[in-house]
Amino acid sequence: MVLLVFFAISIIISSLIFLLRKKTVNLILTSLFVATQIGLSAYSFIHKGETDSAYFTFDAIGIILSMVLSLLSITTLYHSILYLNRHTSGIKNECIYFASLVMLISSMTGAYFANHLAVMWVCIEATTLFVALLIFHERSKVALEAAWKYLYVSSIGVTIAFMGLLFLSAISNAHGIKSLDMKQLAIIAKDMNPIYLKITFLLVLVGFSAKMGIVPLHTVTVDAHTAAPFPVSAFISTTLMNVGFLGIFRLFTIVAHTGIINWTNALLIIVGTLSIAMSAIQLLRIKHFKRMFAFSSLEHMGIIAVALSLGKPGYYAAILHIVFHSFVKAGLFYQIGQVYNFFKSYWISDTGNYFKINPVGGLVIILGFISITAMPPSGLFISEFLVFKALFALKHYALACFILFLFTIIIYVFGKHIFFLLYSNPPENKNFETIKINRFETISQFVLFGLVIYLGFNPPVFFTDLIKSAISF
Amino acid sequence: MDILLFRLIVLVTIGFFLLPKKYLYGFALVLQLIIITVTSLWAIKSMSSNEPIKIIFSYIFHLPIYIIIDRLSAFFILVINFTMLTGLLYASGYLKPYYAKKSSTEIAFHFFNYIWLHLAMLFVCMFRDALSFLIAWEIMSISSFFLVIFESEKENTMRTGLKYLIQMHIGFAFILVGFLFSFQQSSAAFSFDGLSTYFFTHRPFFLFLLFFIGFGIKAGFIPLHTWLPHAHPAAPSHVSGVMSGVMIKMGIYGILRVLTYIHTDLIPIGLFILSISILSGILGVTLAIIQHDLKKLLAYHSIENIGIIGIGIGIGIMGIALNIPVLAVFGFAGGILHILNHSLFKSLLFFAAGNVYSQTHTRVIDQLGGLIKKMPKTAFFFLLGALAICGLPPFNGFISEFLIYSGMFKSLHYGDLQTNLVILGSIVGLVLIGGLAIFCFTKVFSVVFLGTARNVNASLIKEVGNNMLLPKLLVSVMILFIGFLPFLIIKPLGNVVSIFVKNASLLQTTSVSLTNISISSLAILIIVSGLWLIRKLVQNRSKISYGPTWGCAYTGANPAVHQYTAASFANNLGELAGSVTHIKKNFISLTEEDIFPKGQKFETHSSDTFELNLVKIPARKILAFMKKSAVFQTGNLQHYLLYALIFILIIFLLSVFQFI
Amino acid sequence: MVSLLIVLYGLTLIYFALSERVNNYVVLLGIQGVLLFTIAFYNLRDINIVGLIFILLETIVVKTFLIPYFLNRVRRHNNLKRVQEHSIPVFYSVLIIVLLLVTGFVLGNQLEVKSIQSKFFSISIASLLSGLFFVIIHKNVFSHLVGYLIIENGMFLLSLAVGNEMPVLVSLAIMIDIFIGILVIGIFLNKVGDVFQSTNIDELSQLKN
Amino acid sequence: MILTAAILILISGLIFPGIIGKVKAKIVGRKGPGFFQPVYDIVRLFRKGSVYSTTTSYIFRLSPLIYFATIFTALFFLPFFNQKGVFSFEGDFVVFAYLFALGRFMMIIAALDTGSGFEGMGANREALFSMIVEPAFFILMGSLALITDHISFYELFVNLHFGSNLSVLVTLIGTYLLIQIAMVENSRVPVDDPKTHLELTMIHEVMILDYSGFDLALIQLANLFKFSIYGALIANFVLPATMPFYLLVLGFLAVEIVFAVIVGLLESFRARNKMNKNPQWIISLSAIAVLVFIAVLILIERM
Repeated sequence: MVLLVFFAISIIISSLIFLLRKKTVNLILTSLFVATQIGLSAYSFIHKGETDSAYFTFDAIGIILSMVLSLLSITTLYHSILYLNRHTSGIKNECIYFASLVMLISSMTGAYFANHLAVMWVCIEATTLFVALLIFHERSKVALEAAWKYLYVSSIGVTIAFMGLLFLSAISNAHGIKSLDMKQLAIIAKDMNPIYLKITFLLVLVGFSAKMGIVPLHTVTVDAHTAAPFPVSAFISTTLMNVGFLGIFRLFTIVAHTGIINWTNALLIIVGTLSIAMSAIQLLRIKHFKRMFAFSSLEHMGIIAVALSLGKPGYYAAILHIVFHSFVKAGLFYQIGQVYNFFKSYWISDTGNYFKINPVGGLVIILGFISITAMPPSGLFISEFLVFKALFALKHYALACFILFLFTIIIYVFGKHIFFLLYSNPPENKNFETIKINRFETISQFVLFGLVIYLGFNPPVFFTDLIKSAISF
Repeated sequence: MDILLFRLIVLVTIGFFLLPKKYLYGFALVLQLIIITVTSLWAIKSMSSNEPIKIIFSYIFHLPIYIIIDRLSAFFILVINFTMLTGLLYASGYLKPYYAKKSSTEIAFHFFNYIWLHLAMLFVCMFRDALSFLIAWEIMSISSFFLVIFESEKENTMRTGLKYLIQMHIGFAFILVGFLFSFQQSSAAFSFDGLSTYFFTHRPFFLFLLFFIGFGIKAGFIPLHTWLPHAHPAAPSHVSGVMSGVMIKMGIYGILRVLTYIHTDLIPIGLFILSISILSGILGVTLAIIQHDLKKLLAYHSIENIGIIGIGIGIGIMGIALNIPVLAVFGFAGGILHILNHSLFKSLLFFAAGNVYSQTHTRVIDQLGGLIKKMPKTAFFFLLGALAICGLPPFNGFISEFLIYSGMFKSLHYGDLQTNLVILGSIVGLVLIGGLAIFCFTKVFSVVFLGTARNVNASLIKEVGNNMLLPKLLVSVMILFIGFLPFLIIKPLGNVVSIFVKNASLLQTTSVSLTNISISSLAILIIVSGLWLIRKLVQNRSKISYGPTWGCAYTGANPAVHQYTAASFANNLGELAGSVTHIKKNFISLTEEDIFPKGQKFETHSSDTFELNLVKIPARKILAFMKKSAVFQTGNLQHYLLYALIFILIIFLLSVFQFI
Repeated sequence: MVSLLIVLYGLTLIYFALSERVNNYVVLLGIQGVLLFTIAFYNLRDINIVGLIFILLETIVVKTFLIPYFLNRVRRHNNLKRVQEHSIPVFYSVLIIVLLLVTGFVLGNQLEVKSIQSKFFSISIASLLSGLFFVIIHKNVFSHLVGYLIIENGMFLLSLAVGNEMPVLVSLAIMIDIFIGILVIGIFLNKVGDVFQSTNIDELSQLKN
Repeated sequence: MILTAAILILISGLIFPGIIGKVKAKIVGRKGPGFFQPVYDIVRLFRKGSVYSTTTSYIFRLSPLIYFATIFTALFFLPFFNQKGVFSFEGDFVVFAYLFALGRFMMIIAALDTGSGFEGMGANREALFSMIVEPAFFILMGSLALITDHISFYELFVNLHFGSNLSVLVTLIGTYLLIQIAMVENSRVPVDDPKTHLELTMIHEVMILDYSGFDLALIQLANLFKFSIYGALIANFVLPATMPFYLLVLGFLAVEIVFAVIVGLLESFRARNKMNKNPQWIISLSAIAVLVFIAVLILIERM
C-alpha cells in the first residue's frame, strides 16, 4: 500500500500546488513531498525485498537509485528555489514547475520500484510528460522546440519499447504466463525462442535509448538539457537517465541467463562504443556549456552500456558508475547555473576568467572537471578502472584502447572549455563586482563531489551490499 | 605515530582554502617540513636496513594500501624532499610580486597543488599496488598541471598546460594498459610485484615497451619529450625547477622499478634504452643550443640529462644481461648518481633563470647581457650550475659521468665484438654530449651574464633578495660536497645499486680514484688561489690601467650591438646539425646594386622536427577528421528518427548474417 | 474476414503516403479507428464485458471520433490546408510503404509465433515502420502527430495479436499512450503553431551541434 | 721519482717553442730568434703591468688562473714510463681530458666577457672544434684500454706489448692521431695559425686579444706546457718501458724534440684549412681513431 499512498500524496500535493498559487505554499508543500520521498527511500531500505501493492518491489537496484533520487531532489529543490528567485517567471509558471517536479519525482520513484514491466512502462511514460513541462518552463522558442522534440521522440521511443514489451508478453503467454511480472519472466526466459527475445530486447533498447540518452535516440536528450532550467537539466541527465537505464537493465536481467546473452552483450558494446564515439566527435564542435555536459552524459551512459556487457564485474562497475555519475553531473549543472548568474549566458565564448570573479565557484568547476573526466581522486575513476579491468579480462584489448583514446579526446575538449571559462581573459563590458554569490550555494556541490570521492575509495558496507544484491540475478 | 601524522597531513591540506593570504606560505612550509621529516626518517631507516619498510597507509575497498620503502624508493624520497624544500624556499621570494595580482584562493590553490605534487611524488615512490600507484601518478600529473598554469593570464600558458595534461594522460593510459595487460596475462597480484610473474612466463620486451612509453613521456625521452620544452618555460621558475629537478625523474623511477622485475632476455631492452638515451642526449643538447628562450633551453637540457641517466641505466642493463658485473655496477651507479646530480644543478639553474626573469621580465637570451655586474651572486650560482651540468671537474656532474665512463672503459676488455662496439658508441655519445653541453653553456652564460647589456631597461635591474639566494646556496653546497668529496657517497650509492646488481661491492674499488680526484680538485683550488695572491703582489708593483675592449682597430664599435649573439654563436653548429634543428632565417639578402643598403632585419626560428612530425601534425589531422565527421546533431527531428530506423535495420542485418 | 480488414488497413497506410491534403489524414485516421474496432470485435468475441468496454472505448470513442475531432480543431487552429511538399516524391514513398508492408509480412511469416496470429504481428510491424517512415518524409509537425498515431494504431494491433486475454494493464497503458499522444503533443503542437507562426519542421532546428 | 715526468715536461715545455721557431726559421732561410726567446718574452710579460677592458668582470680575471691551474694539474697525471705519475688511478685519463675541458670553458667565457665580436667568434670556433676533436682522444684511449684491460695512463702504457706487424700499424696511426689532436688542441696549423695577422681567421690568438701582462704570461706558459704534455703522451706511447732509466730520460727528451721539429715542419710546409673545412677535417680524426679501435679488435682476435 505504501507506494499507492505515496502516489496519492504526490498527486494531492501537486494539485494543491497547482491550485493554491502561493510561493510559500509551493516551498512548504514541495519540501514536504521531498521529505516523504526520502522517507519512502528509507522505508524501502528497511523493507528490502518486500513486494508492495502488487506491482512494486523494494529491490536493491531500485533502492539505490531511489536513494540517489532522494539526495538529488533535496539539492535540486534548493537550487530550483534559487533559480526561480533569480529568473522571475510568474507565479503560474512557478506553480506548474513545482507541481510537475513533484509528479516527476514520484513517477521516477514508481519506475524504480515497479516489478511489472507494464507498470514500469507507464511510469516512464509519465516521466516523459512531466519532464516535458519542466523543460518548457522558460517558455522561450528554444525551450518549446526542445520540449517538443523531447516529448515527441521519446514518446515514439517509448511506444517502440512498448511494442517490445507486448511482444514479450505474447511469447510469455505461449508459456502460460499471463502477466509481465519480471520474476516469472526471468524464470521462463530460458525456454523462450531466442529470436523473439532478441526482437524484444532490440525494440526495448532502441525505445528506452531516448530516456537513457544513448545511441540511437540520444539526440533529443541533449537538446532537452540545453533548454531546460539548470536544476531540471541536473535531473534529466541523472535520475531520469537512470530511469532509462533501469528500463533496459530490467529486461537485461531477464535475458541475462538465456542463450542470447552473447548477442545482447555484443549489442550493448556496439551501443556503448557508438555513444562514447558520438559524444567525443560532437564535443569537438561544442559551443555551449550545458550541451557539453549533456554530451558527457551521453559518454558516461555509453560507458555504462559497455560495462553492462562485461559480466558480473561489469555490472558492479555499471551501477557504481551510474551512482557516481549522477552525483557529479548534478553538481556540475548546479555550478553552471551559478556561472550563468555572472555571465548571463551558457555560451562558452561569453565566459571567462571565472576563477578570479568567483574563486569558490572556480574551485567547484575544477573539482567537477577532475571528477567528470574520471581522474583520481574521483570515484568515477574507480568505476571506469573496473570497466577497463573487465574489458581486459575478456580480452577486448583493441576496444579498451579505442575507448581510452576517445577518453583522451573528451578530456582535451573538456579541459579546453573548462579552463577557458576559468582563466581566459574576461569578456568586455560586464562588471561582475555587483553580483554577490552566497558561498553556501556551493556547499551542495562540494558535498556531492566529496560523496563521490568517499564512496569511490571507501564505500560503506551497506552500499556495496546493495550493489552486490542488485547484480545477483 | 609517524604514519598517523602523515595521514593527518593529507587531510590538513584542505586548510589552505580556509587561511588568509599572509599565512599561506608559512602553512605550506610547516606542512612540508613535517612531510619531509617523516618520510626522510623512513627513507634513512630503510637505507640502512636490508628489509624494506612496510606500513599500512590506508584502505581502498577495505583492502590495505601499503607504503613500501626499499632502497630505491628511499633514494628517490630523499632527492624529492631536498629539491621540493629548496623549491618552496625559493618560492617565498619568487612569488612575492604575484601576491598583489592573485586572489588568496589562487595562491592557496597554488600552494595546495605544490604540497600535493610533493605528496603524490612520495606516494609514487612508496606505493607498489598498481591501483594506488596509478592514482598517485595521475594526482602528480594533475597537481603539476595546475602549478604550470599558475601564470594563466599570459597567452599560450593555458594551451601549453592543456597539451601537458593531455600528454601526461596518454602516458598514464599506457601505464594503465601495461598493468592491466600483465594482470590479464598472468593472473598474479595487480601490482608491481605481480609483474614479476608475467616477466618470468613471457618475453618481457612488449610489456616493457608499454611501460617505457608510459614512463618515458614523463621522463622526456626523445621522441616522447614534446611536452617538456613548452611546460617548463610556461611554469613559474620554482615549479620548473622542481618539475625538471625531480618530477621527470619519476618516469625514471618507474622504468627502474619495472626493470627490477625483469630477469630474462635483457639484451634487447638494454640496447633499446641505450640507443634511445644516446639519441635523447645528443639531440636534446643540440636542440638546446639553438633555443632563444632561456628556460626552454634549460628544458631541453633536462632531456639531455635524462639521456645521460638513460645511458647509465642502459649499460647497467647490458652489464647484467652479458654478465659483466663491472659494467652493471658502474652503469647503474653513474645513472642513479646522475639522477641526484641533475636534480641539484638543474633546479639551481632554473632558480637562477627565475632570478633573471624576475628582474628583466624577459627570457629571450639575445635581449639579455652584462647581468653579472648587476646581479653578481646570481651569475655566480648560474656559473656553478653550468659547470656542474657540463660535467666538468670538480663538480658533481663530473662524478656521475666519471663512474659511467670508468664502467664502460673497464668492461671493454670483457665484452665480445658487438658489446665493444655498443660501448664504443656510448662512449662517443657521452663525449659528444659533454662537448655540446660545454658549447651550449659557454654560450648561454656568456650571452646572458657577460659582455654588455643588450636590452633597454638595464638600469632597473638589481640583485635579488637573499630569500631567493638562500635555496641556491643550499643546492650549491650539495653540489660542491658531491664534487669535492665524492668518496663519501659511494657507500650509500652502493646500497641503492645493490637492488639491481648483487655484488655492488665492486663500487668500492673506485673509491681510490675518487679520492685522487678530490685531491686533484683541491690542488687546482690551491693553485688558483695561490696564483691569485701572486698576481696581487705583482700587480701591486706594476701599474693597472682600464680601457674599452680592443675593437681590432675599429673604434666605432658599439659593444651592445657588435658583441657576439647567441644566435650567431649557435649558427655554425646549427649548420652542422641542420637536419634536426630546422633553423629558418628570415632576411633579404643584399644584391649587387645596393651599395648603401637600408636597415636590414634578420631573425631565426627553430622548430623541433620530432614535435612537428610526431605530435603536432598527426594530432591536428585526427582532430580535423573527427570534427568533420561530427554531423549527427542536425537539429532535424526527422533525422533523429531515421537514426533509430537505420540502427534497427543494421542490427537486424548483423544478426541475420550472424555477425553478432 | 479479418484478413480482409487487415488488407484494408494496409491500404489506408498506402493512401497515407499518397495524399497530401491534411484533412485526408484525419479522415484516414478515423477509418483506421473503425477498422481497428471491427478487427478487435471479430478477434475477441469471447471476451469478458470489461475488456469489451475497453476496446470499444479505445477504438470507437477515442480513435474514431475523439481523435479526428481533436485533430480537426488543431488543423483549423493552425489553418493547415495541405502539407508542404514531401522530402521525397510521392511515387517513391508509395513504393517504400509497399516495401515496408511486404517486409512486415515476410517477417511475420519467418517467425511464426505461437499465440500470435502472425498476420496481426506483420501488419503491426508494417504499421510501425510506415508510421516512422511517414514521420521521416514529412516536414510538418501536424503530419508528425499523424505519424505518431499510425504507430499507435500499429501498437494496438499488436496488442490484439497478443491474444484474447489481453491484460487490463496493457490496455490501460495504451490509453495513457493515446492520451499523451493526443492531448500533450496536440497542445504542444498548438504552441508551436502560435510561437513559430508555422508548423514547418525547419523552424524547429535551432538546437544543433 | 714520481715527479720525473712532471719535471721533464716542464723543461721540455720551456724549450719547445724555441725549437719550433728555429725549425721554421731555418726552412724559410732566416736565422730566427734564440731558443729561449719565447721564455724571455713570457718572463717579461710577468713583470709588465696590465690593461683591463671596462666591459670585463671577475670572470675575465679568474679564467687565466683556472686555465693555468688545470693544465698544471693535468701534467701531474702523466706517468714516466714505468713510474706512476703523481695522480695515477683508474680512469685518470678521463679526468685529464675533462681538466682540459674545464680550462677551455673558462677561456671561452673569458673571451666572451670582453664583449668583442672578434673574440666571440674565436671562442665560438674553439668551442666547436674542441668539441668535435674530443671523441678521437677517447676512442684512442678506449682502444688502448681494450688491449691492456687497464684504464689508467700508467698501466696502459706499461702493459702495451706490441708483437705483430699489425701492432706497428696501431702504433703508427696512434702516434699520428696524437700529433694531430695536439695540433687541434693547441690550435696550430692546419686548424689555426698562430702567426696569422687577421683576427677574422684566428681561433686561439683572437680569444686572448684583451689579455696583457701577468694573465697573458700565464696563458702562454700554460700553452707551452699543454704542448709538451702531448709530447709526453707520445713519448710514453712509442717508447718501450723496459729500458733503463737514463735512456728513458734521453728518449723522452728526444721524442719531445722530434715532436717539436715535426710541428715546425708541418707548420712550414702545410697550409691552413679553410675555416669551414675544419669540422670535417677534425671529424676525420675520430674516424681514424675508430680505425685504430677496429685494428685493435682484430689484434686481440675479437674479429
